[in-house]
Amino acid sequence: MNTNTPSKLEKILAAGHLAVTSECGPPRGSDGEFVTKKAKMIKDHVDAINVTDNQTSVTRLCSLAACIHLKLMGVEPVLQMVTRDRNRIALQSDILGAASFDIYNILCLSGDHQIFGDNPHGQNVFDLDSINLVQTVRFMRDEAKFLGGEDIQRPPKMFVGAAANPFADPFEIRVRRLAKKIAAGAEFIQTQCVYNVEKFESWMKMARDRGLHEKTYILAGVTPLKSAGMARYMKNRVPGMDVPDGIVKRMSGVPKEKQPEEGIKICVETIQRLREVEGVRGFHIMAIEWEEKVPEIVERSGLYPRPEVV
Amino acid sequence: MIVAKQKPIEEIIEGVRDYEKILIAGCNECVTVCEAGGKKEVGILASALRMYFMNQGKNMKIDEVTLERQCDHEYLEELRKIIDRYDVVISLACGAGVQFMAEKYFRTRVLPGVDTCFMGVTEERGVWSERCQGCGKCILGETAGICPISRCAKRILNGPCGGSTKGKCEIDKELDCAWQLIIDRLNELGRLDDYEKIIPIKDWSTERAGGPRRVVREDLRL
Amino acid sequence: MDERKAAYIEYAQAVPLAFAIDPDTCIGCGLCEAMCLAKAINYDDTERRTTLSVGALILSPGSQGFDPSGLELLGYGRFSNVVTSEEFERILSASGPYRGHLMRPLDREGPRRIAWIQCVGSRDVNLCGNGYCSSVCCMYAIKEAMIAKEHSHGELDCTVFNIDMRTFGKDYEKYYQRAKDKSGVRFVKSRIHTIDEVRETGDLSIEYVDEGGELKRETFNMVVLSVGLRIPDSLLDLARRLGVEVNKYKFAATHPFSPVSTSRPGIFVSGVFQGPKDIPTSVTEASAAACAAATVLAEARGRDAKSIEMPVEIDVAEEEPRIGVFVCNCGINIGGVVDVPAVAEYAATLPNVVFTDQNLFTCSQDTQDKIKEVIKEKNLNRVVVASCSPRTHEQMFQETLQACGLNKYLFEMANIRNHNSWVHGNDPETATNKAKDLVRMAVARANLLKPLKEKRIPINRRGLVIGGGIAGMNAALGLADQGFEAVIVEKEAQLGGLARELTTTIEGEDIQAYLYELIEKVNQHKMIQVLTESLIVGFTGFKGNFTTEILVGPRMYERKIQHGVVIVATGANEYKPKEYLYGQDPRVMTQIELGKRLEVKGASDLKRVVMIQCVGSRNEENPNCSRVCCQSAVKNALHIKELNPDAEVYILYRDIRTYGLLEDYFTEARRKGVAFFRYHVDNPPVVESAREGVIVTFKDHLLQRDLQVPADLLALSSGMVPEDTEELASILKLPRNEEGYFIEAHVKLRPVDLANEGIFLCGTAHSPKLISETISQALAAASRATTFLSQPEIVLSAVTANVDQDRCAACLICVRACPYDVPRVNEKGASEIDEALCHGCGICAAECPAKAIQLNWYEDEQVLSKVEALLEGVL
Amino acid sequence: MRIQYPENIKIIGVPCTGKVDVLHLLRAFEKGADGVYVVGCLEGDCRFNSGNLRARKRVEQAQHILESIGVGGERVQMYNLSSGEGPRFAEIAVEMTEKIRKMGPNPIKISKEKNGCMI
Repeated sequence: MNTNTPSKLEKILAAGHLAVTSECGPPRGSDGEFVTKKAKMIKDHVDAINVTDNQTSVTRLCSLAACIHLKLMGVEPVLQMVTRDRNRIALQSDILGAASFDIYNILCLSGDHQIFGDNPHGQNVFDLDSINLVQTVRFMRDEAKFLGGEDIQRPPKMFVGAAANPFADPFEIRVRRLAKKIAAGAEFIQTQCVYNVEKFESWMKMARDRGLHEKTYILAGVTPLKSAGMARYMKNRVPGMDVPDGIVKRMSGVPKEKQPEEGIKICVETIQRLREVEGVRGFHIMAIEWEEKVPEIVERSGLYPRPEVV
Repeated sequence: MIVAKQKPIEEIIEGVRDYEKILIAGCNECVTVCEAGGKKEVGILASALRMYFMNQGKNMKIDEVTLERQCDHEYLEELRKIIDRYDVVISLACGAGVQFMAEKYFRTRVLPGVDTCFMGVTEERGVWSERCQGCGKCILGETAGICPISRCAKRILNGPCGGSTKGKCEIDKELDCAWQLIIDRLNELGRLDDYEKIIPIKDWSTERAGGPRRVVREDLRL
Repeated sequence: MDERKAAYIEYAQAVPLAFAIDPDTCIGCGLCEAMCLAKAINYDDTERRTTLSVGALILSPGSQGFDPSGLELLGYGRFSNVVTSEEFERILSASGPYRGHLMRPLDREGPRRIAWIQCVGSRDVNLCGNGYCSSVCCMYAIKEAMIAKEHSHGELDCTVFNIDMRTFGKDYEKYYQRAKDKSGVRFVKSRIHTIDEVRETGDLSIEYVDEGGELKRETFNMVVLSVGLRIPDSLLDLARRLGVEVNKYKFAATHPFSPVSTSRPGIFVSGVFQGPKDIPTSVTEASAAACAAATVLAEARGRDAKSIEMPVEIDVAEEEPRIGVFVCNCGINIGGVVDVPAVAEYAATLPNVVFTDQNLFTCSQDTQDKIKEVIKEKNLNRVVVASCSPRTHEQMFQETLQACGLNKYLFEMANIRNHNSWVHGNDPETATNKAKDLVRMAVARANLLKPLKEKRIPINRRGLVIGGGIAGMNAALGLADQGFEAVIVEKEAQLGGLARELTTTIEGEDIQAYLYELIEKVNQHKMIQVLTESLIVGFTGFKGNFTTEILVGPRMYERKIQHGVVIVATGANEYKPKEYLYGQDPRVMTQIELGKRLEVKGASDLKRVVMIQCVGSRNEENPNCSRVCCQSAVKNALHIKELNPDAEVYILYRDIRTYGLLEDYFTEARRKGVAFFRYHVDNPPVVESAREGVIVTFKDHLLQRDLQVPADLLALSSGMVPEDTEELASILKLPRNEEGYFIEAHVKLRPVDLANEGIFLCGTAHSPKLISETISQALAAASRATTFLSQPEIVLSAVTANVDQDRCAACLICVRACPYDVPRVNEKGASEIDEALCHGCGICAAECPAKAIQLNWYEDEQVLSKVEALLEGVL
Repeated sequence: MRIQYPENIKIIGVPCTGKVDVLHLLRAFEKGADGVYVVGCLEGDCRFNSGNLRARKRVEQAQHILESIGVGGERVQMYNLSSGEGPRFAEIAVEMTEKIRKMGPNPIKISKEKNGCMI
């Protein structure tokens, strides 16, 4: 088994298992237990937990601190890091900080525009973009150097991931963009949630045609729908989200109280279909404010129990 | 060209309320072209201020002048003879002009009459849009002639981000996604493969991050 | 519909706008003569005989509306709420009896339902003997319905009962469709014979048979009779005295190839006396008649003209203003209200006014002489006249200044009559004060006036005619016969255009013989040059001085032609159908092809012929009516019947549009057994190929079932499509409509002018039309062109925009704002406005952000001086 | 047609309403006018294509300025009518006069009288 880092996630993937990750959003306050409580609900059903970084530009407890809480309770965290709020000094500094707690996974993102958050009048930074951030972490790890060129004492050992959206516009560059992220050094990819399985499959096929599935681990994102309203919202309002009419129809076709169950059913079916797709190496289950359902989804999808790795 | 827009008249009134002798100074360059601070706008503002203060029962001296450019000493020098007659100057030039005037006439208060917005183009009469942020190191050659720094809301050098929807930016449905434009143009030029070249981490020291910038051409100086 | 006084002005737009005395109302006191200060009335005036010696005569006596009193069943005259369309126009008019409020006569109630009855006095041989179509009633009925809807305070139902809707003019069909689809005007196919009144309400009840043959009855609050045009008997008398022949409907007899010439050489005719027609066609024809007359008179042109010698202009630029103010009493028009002496006295106190006077009529000849004397005596260098409207009198006063060597732009008028005494007659004191204000404003501006130089440019007296079809050749002859050179540019190798494909006119005239003769005339004419196989590639200049680059002949050598005017006559073609198996089955052909076929092979082999109307017209792709196809079908149908009376002919149509005198041929066709079936646009005929013939299936509305007819021949009445002129239009910057026809400057007032000055339009490049109409329009274009070419030079108004190039920021705003694309940024990086091209609207001056543009004579300071003078002392 | 209309209307002629500069409109109020209106051709019927549409924009601009400085944006208006609409012209004159009467005199004038200050 060939791995670059001590990351449990990397080990599971390298061993050929289907990986399962999930995520939790930190609180809008300083209560660390908020994170640990959520983590407790799901920790036995997933291999690692992503912690979002001020997602949708709403100020929250920082991702790094939340990851530390997870680490301290023995859960494998994936540190999400966006380039919106920090320049390269702060980013590198936070990477070192994370490494000092032996946080071994990082997901590099650019981050939503601040206009959507609670500080729309603030400045954004974008000193780097997500691809540049992937390059940065790899450079720090592999060359043991800062971007400035000096050596790093005890360089970070991080398994580097990036996001990919098979559905976003413009479609023609979706695979090229994936290739670009891999070329920058992304070792794993978590995708946007998949509802349009056909479209995802064709994206995967194009990725396979270029052999990209062998250069990185692709985890397909899934999100259970809580209601028909949520399905419609995701379809119409969330940029880069592809919810086919069939899904919306199916959700609105059942009575309101049965819709959550229908959503979970769809999610499980999706996972079952996707695990048959060549190149899908795992799943990233984003149960937005619905973490308690993650174990059920994992179990019903036949992904439980989770493998042990050393 | 530098694009500016008029400040709300209320804001200008607040700024000059306590003075009696006002000079409104226009500029015959960019701000004339973008119809924010040329001779005509000077006239409109002067007329509006005169009326406002007359209505307030206040006797104000409000004069008008429009210089060829406010970003050159020689043109600013034309005010030397008269500047002491005024308590305050409202400059309708861009931020550069306002400052240059303030630097030159140290004892006179200079107030901006426009909000300087960006360097851009006239899409059509009445519609201007940003094209350049003067980063000091142009990468247009690598981005099919479309600048992701000035035209992407996140200045992403390796875009597009996930917010690009149907060719538009997530922050404004009217706004073109710069990366969509870049991709379309690369496609048109038959150079889509160039898209996969990663634009390296940018050296921002030539941008404002590097402190106020100067361009010095020794070959031109005596 | 209303009483009018004995002294009246006929209508607000009358020319001249002067009073007349109505002998039927006048009580004969003769007081008016004594009262008139201008001594303009000769009350005892009697008819006088005057003899004029003229070289040509143009008859345009017009027509009358048909009087429906004789058609008793329609109830006109018996039922108050039945009115004629002419009366309804008055009801809608702001200056009409109800001041534009929509009311019905009986009770002055606003109607909720109005019906129009079409063809009253038209298309009716039985009751009134008028077999012709009046051509205008369909359009005016739609217009009245649309305006009525606008004027109505509540919902208004408008129904037009018609036999066919004949909206055949340019863009008329679009208007009809808009009325139907957008404005909800209802059109019912039925001829109405009887109207009954509902006693209690004054409403009117109409019984009619609808298209399906069902009897229906509806009630309306008001009924409008769309009365036709007729020639009054008095004109018969005139025609007889002049020795001019008339046809059976009393219209002047003309020949299709010389449509404005009467039977007597030297006497020409235009307007409805020539045949029923609308305003644009009348205006066009008037110009055509002028052209025909001018051709006869060409040698005498300018013989009786006198030119005025103007003294050398005095340079007043350096002088202080010395202003003379002349205040006019205008008889009692001003003097009866305003205290004119007080105004004059006041004027004397104004800055730089050195002379004031008051006159009874400032516009009279003796006052002009007096003004001239004063100008010289007092060394006046600015003149203000306080009187009436500059629109009518400014030019005359300016000439008075010029006669004294003063620049005409040193003149200013204050309109103290139309804007003052006339409208404030009930308050002399305020009117006097206002007159003072207006004079003060005028004097303020006069103080700032500068002499302006008008540019005079010699006119190149050659005309360029684009297109060598019937329109182009007639236009060229129109120019050449008047002594102006013409150059015809034809893209094909031969002259003739679409007419080469045509056989005879509906009247039976031989088109090929006419064409042969026309081409001969053109080729022989020493003033006409013909360039065939030629392509226009460049165009510069302005009216009077154009230069056109042309690639000529198969070897494409380049020629540059200088000319003063352009006549666009690029023509149109028959639409090549995509419908009804055209091109797939050889038995399917267009009407033009059928015409030729009949010429060559006759019709003895034809047992049954079907024709389908509106192919390629009145559809989504081409919403307009192609105007000529109905008569083509009728013409060919009659020809078939003549060649082979046993042949059956079916014509499937939507509306038969044999307007004007063409209606007679439609009547004749029906009489000869041609069968007409109406089809609906949403249920068009279906055509299939079979061995035994082309099978045409269509719905018979009376039988309410489908008919299937196997035809030996299917003729498609294919519409017209304009010649492809996209490139030409962009080179000459000419406006075209969506279908590709050129757009005239004004539909009614300038039907053959293009908005681009010095460029004229004729023939089917304007819109589809008959040969006779094309010839008229060609002559009209030539007439408009020669009106301009016969001047020795053009004097350009000095009211043009001027750029202070030092201040110009080259922002392009003037370039973008100019309606005529005149300003351009020159090599020096400043805007430049060619005074020869500037129309003087001043938009650029108002929009310039650097205030670097001034409009001469309306400079900002000159305009503002009036504002400031008006408000002097207010604060 | 000689239809009577209020005498307080004074006409200043321009070749096209497109020539009307926002500065001209403002100047009138600066000098004490109570109301100004621009009368142009019917929309779509401008002799110079778009002059009247531009004039409308200038009027709106002046309205905005006058409103924000407390003189009252309603004091300046744009009307469109054709040359054949004499009665409408008179109607507009009445309408505008009534509107301005309701608004009262130009506030600058009142303020001047009260404070008695000189320009």
